Amino acid sequence: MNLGSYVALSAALFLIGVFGALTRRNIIGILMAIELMFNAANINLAAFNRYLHPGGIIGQTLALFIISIAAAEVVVGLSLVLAIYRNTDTVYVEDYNLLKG
Amino acid sequence: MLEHVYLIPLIPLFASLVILLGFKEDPHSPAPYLGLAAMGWCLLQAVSIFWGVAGGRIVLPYEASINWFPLATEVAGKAFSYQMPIGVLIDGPAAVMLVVVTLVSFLVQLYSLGYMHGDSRFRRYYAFLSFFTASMLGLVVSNNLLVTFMCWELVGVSSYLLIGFWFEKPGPAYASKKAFMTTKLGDCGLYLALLFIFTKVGSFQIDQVREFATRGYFGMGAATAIGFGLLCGCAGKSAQWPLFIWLPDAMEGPTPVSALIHAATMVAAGIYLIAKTYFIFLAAPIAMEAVAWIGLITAFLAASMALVSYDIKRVLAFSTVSQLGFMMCALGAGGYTAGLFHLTTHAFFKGLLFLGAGSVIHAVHTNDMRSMGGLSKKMPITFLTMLAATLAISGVWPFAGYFSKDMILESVYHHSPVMFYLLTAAALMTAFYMFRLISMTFLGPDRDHEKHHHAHESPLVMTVPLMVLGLLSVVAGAALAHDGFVERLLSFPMPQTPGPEFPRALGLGVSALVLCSLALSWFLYGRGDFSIAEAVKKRFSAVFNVLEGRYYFDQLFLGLVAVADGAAKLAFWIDARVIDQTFVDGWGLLMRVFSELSALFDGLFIDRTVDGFGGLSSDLGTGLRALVADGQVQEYLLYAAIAVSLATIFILSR
Amino acid sequence: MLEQIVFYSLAALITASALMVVTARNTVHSALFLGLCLAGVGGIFALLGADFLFAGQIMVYVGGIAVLIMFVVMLLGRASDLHLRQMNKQWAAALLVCAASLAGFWKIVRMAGGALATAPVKPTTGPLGLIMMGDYALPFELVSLVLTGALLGAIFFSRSEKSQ
Amino acid sequence: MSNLHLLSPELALGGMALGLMVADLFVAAKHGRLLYHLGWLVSILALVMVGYTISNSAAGQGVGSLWAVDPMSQFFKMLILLTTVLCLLMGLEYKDLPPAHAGTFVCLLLFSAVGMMLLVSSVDLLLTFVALELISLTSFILAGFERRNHKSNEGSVKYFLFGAFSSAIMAYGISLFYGATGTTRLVGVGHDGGPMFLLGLLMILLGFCFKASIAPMHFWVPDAYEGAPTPVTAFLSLAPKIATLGAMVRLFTVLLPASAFNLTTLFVVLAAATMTVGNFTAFFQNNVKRLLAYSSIAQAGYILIGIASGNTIGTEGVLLYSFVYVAMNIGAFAVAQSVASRSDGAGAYDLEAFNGLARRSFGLALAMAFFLLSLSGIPPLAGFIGKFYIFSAAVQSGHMGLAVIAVINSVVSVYYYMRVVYHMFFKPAADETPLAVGPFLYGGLAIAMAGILAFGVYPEPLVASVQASAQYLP
Amino acid sequence: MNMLSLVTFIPLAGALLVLALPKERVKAIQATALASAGASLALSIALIPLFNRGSADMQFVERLSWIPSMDIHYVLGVDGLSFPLLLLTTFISFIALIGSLGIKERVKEYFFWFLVLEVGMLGVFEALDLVLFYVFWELCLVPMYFLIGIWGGPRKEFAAIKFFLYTLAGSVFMLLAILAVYFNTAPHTFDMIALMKAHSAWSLKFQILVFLGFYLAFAIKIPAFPFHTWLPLAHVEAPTAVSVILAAVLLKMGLYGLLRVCYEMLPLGFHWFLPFLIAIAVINIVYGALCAMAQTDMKKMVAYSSVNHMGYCLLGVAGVSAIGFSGAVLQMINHGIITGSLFLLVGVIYDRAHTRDISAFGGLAARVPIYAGLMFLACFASLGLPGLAGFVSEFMCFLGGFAQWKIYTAISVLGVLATAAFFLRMMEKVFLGPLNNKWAGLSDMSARELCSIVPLTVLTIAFGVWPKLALAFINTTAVQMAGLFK
Repeated sequence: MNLGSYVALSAALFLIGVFGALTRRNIIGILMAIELMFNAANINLAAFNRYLHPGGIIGQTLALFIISIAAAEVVVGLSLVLAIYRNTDTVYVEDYNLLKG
Repeated sequence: MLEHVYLIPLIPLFASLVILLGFKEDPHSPAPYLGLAAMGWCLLQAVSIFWGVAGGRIVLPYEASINWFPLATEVAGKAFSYQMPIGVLIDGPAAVMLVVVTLVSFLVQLYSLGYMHGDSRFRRYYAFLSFFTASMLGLVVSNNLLVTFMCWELVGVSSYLLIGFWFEKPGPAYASKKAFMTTKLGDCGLYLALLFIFTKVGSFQIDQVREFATRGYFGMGAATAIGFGLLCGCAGKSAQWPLFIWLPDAMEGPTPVSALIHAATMVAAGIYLIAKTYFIFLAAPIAMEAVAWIGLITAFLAASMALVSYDIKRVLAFSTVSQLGFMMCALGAGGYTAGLFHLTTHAFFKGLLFLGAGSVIHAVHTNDMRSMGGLSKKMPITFLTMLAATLAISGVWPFAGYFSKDMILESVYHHSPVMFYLLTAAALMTAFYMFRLISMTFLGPDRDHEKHHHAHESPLVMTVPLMVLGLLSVVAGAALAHDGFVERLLSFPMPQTPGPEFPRALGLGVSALVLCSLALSWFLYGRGDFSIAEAVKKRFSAVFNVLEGRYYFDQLFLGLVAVADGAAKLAFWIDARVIDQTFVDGWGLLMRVFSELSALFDGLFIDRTVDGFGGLSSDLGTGLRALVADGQVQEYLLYAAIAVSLATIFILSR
Repeated sequence: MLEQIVFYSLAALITASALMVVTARNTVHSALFLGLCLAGVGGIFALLGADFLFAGQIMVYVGGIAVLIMFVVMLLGRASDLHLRQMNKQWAAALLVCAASLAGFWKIVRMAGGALATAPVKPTTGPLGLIMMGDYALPFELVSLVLTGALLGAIFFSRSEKSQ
Repeated sequence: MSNLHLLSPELALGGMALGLMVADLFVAAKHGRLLYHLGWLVSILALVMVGYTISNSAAGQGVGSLWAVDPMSQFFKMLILLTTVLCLLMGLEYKDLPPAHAGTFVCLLLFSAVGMMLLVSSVDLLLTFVALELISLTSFILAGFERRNHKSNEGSVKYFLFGAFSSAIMAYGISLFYGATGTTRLVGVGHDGGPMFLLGLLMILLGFCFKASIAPMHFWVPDAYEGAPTPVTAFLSLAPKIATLGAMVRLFTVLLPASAFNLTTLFVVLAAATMTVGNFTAFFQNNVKRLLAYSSIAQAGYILIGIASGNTIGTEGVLLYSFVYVAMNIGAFAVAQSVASRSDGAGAYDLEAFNGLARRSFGLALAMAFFLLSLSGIPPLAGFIGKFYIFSAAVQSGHMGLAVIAVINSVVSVYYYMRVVYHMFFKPAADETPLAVGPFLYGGLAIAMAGILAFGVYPEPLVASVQASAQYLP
Repeated sequence: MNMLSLVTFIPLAGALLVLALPKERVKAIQATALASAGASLALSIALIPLFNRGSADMQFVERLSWIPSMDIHYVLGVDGLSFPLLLLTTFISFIALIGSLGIKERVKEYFFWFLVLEVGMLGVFEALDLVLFYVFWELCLVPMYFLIGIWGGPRKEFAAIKFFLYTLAGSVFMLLAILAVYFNTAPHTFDMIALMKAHSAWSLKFQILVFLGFYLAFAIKIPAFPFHTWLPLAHVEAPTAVSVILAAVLLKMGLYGLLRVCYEMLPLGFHWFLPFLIAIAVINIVYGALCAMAQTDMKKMVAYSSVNHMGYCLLGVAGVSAIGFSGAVLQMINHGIITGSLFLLVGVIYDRAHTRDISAFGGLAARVPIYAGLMFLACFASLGLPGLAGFVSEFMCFLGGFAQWKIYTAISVLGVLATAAFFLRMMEKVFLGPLNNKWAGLSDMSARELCSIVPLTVLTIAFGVWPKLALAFINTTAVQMAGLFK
């Protein structure tokens, strides 16, 4: 198995995530898409660590950090969603258009 | 006496300031006596100088000056500091002019005591008069061309103020502006000439410029340019063709003012200036010739216009213009002495004519000669003095005008016989219209009984000046011409030019023709029966219309004014609509360009995308066009994603 | 060979489920596919010999985040959502942007190209623990601060108004 | 783990923040203000510690495994702490912050400050990323702190989504960077400048751009700023931006100089685009907070010139401008807050609300005018010195075009700044009751005002200290 | 010996004092303002005997360290070019303050801004460090913005922002030019005296670019065609005293800069630009006069006449000779005095009649003789009547221009004619002719108004009769300047 495949997989995942973030109407959907992007980064890190820099484990460490931070982000995001849902009764971002101009 | 000659202009100036600042406005103000006293002092001083010159006790020229301000300059690569000396230069013409100006001023001020009596702005009138005299005297005595020019402008302003003295009436207000602007038009040329002179010479002092010119340093081109510039100024000030239009209108001012400024002194300043800068014209034959021709044209045209006018002051105004043309022509033809001589005598008899006309107007309260007639019995002094002046201006022997006019014709004949004949025609017309004036005013039956009834001889303060001037009109010519005095006094060293000698017989012939012209005039207008004159007028109505329309030069100038106004409007339109819009709203333009760029971006990039995929509503495009206006977070994300894709595209090149 | 079979099936799983995450109409389905996808990524980690990462991925992502998301989706979801379009109007532009990025990513993939693993797979848990307590102790602690902050925020936002 | 003691101010601040969190449990809701006071006292304590490290550079400065504590980082830390103090003072006077959550608010603000302080010291991408995330997450929460305000919610959600998106991009960038170099440590990177490295770097740059509100990652700014409580807006417009720019200076002029990868042009374009977008969009704003938001985008663009120039003067310019930017921007927000404090609900921050301020409180109006003029770079206010320095950097590095764009922009900016002045001075007020300013806000205003006036008229101490601070250790 | 600093900063002290006074104490505020401006005036007059007229060097030089880390120093000094302008500034400021005593609204703010403005103007003429110069230059902007914007006419806000943006747009380019100069000097320096000697190292291309940067700032301030359109609006909308300051002092800053910076520091660039400069001068003269002719608003007419008069100054400058330079400087002084009094006089009639429309009046000379007299005097001085201040300086400018540019100067003379035309027309329509009965109740000038105008009138006559009064200061410097680049 060569590195290119992993990188290609990661790129695909990343772009799918980007596409989802740009197109999902639901905030949670966007959040999920962003998680995909984080995972793409993690695949990269693990793959590079294995193939290019097998001497250390910095790649994996980084991935670990990213996982935990993504978790924190999801927590904050979901609580925000809850708060705003309570106020506005919607999870569709188009409806958030008080602020413009 | 001569070392205090600088007092001559300064005293009236001082008097004028004192009158203006020190006295209250009051119809019975004592201020005029101050002005009169100042003038008297100047007159005494001027006469004593003249007497000294005549008696040979004073050697001319006399010059004295002080430094005015430093002017760091550079001429022909040599830098130096010009100290701008200003002061007095008394030579023959100046000595004569001093007497003429102070005398006429004094007499006019005396006369005005009666004429302007009771005017609500009596004090101001005298202040202005004194101010004028001061400026005029300054012009006469100055040894510095810049100061001459300054005084030149100041007499212009005095003239402006005095023409518009009765400013409540729209006529004087307009006429004063017209006079100022027309002369200012000419002054532009003078201004340039001065600039040119200084650039060449590095000095404004007349003797230095003269030295420079006589050595031929100017060069033909420069001298010609300067000469034309000077001529331009002089044509404006001395009301020469085509700038003479202002003088007839200037008659809106009080009549003594007309006598002083627009007959005797200020209008002569142009002639005087040409005489003062004669060396430049000698170096520029083309300019010299132009002087002669302009003088000739003026003399002829103005005389012809005087033939048909019924306003007594207008006739005199045209006459003045015509006579100034004579002088100009003489100077241009090389008759330096003749021109200045005529200037002197003309000052006396034309001043007299105006003052006399003023006396008549004072009596009948009208300017229209058709409402006059038969005043000779009511106003004998006025009649007699004016008659003397008329004969003088017509050039009848032995009156003053004869000598000077004869001299002019002589020098013009010497220059060019063609010019002589034309000038003679003008002289004949002069005799005709002057006697027409006398005839219509004083002779024949009275045509307006009421006016005639109320008419009476003027008070002594007004008639005394008439008599003095009348006397001078009779004797001045002969006295000055006696024993070649005038040639000694008013001469300019110049090379003899070849030309035909003036035959004596021709002179006699002219005199005879003048008498015939007088007679014809009497025949047409003097017998109280205008039928023949009317018939002639009907027969040649086209000619008369042109003459009464003053050859339509006024219209020409009004057209010029209209053009200037149009240019002004255009300029302002450009300013407000084009330049302002461009440069200030270029601001707005910047904004517009920016928004259009973003619209372009949408059009090129987004809309294409949208179209390419088809079936999508245009929401996306409009959303983007507003850039961020819509507040849609996924649009923001889209831009971020675009940035990412740009980054990936960017690395393709590496 | 086995490695390749595993990789390609995992890759197919990940890609397909990721696509479902971003396209599914039903958000609950999206969340389920997200779990699947994350598990697939965990598989990749395992394939790459990152054992601790594999464990972390399964526990934190699949076991924590995906479940949490599912929970919130269920909490906020409505039946009506099923009939709503879940994709907005700018999908075409988004597709274009992603396609434009492909070229650059492809260059990188080509660059990474045929590099092959040289070293044998080693257990990583021990070294990871060492590095966390060593050089990366500060970021490690900082992450705790991040999580505390997130917690504070979560409490703040989700505490009901009445409790004030 | 070497030299952890260098970070004692950060550690102390973090510890004290956690202490505050605990203390919150024991403080009754109605005494919430106490926590603000504790918060700014704590910050000042940290400020003193940072000051100590500056004055005692031998003991206080050095290089650790992931961090470098040098004059430049300490300068930024002081700025960050100063901003924190001022924003807490503003928060004391802000009526819409629930006192019951004072502990959370102060705690998050201090967490954020810790993140920023670490960010400017970081020489490792991992630490940078974690610090950035700490800043981001706390910022998201702070922006949404008016829970019941829909605008605040909305701003926060948008901020969050954009932030999460860009951190994902940045994470991916870090992964590529790691792939290309095999390390996250930025000191002595054996970079190859290849596509993978470059794409990684660019994606990391995008993450930075998001935090520093540099185009094209600036779109969240106006929404988040408008929605957030004003003290938070002031904080967000300053501290994260300055910290990020500080980190960018370190990264792109020292560790991996942009010029080494021919990226200078990119920075020039970014700077030009940022200030142009900020200024031209601010043109049409009728809400003062939004206007100041766009203005802050533009200001980021100016600061970026310093980085684009890549010379010493540029670096010094970034420091100098950051300093004056803190003073003038916080002043402007403080005035906006006190004007809005009198009115409720919608329109409190509209330009109309500023009508006739000169009559209601001449001092306040004059102060606002000075802040705005300083923002537009009119001498003799401190903003001028900042711009002067930045522009000289551009001129010295030969980026004349950029300099011209910058000066045109500063002319454009005058127009919208003066719109506020126009409303304050030229328009009559609807209600002419004098406006009172609370003591703490007043104190903050006085500090900011003194800063822009004193350093505008006599900038020498500031310039000298900036020149002394523009030094790096690694 | 820090007289110049005192002259400059006494008004600032006054401004701060005004700021400290409660706004109800109008009298105290006015007294403070007058006292500080008066003290500044008195001090500057006290400098006259100390000024060495025979030297072209900078005098009363003060050199303090300001921002040594950036090579910026606080250097003040005056020479024959700036000293007369300094005197003009203190004098006109004082006069304008007297003219401002009629302000009733927001007095405190007014005098505060006014005094700050004076500081800026004084500083511009004294500063010998480019950054200091720039700081003072910009310092004039903000007070002016407020003075126009608060106390101005109907379109004051627009006029104020237009003025602000327009001038700022120019001056920011000056800032870039300053920086460019700094970085291209061998030891980097902002010191103007040093820079005047540094230009030989600069290439023509560099000089041209830098020149254009500076020129844009100065041209807008002068205002030189086509950057003059802010002026009429600003003048019309500004309150009387501010118009006076604007015309009398602010415009001079542009010309001063042109001479001090563009000419003395960038001779090659200046010479390259000369053909354009002379064309601009002529356009300013003729076009300005034509635009003035088209005006019906007296104030706007006077404003355009300023454009025209600045054209004379430019003409003198374009002559690049001692005469031209001293003429230009003298013309600046005289224009300040004359146009100052014109604006004050227009303000007087506006205060009474609340209109400035030329055709709305008629025959006022009979009703208000003193006013009419002063107005006539000012108008005649402005159109260059000999014996009044305008003539000599105008003539010197023409002399300077003529030596170099015969045709251009000849065209410019038409401008003189047009100037006369519009002033005469204005005088005719307003003062002459039958009295418009609407104004039968008009009162003549009050003592306060006389107090502000008569000093100007006296100076108008004094400088006309004895120009040496002013020329004595200017000449040496002008000669030295003309000799710089032979």
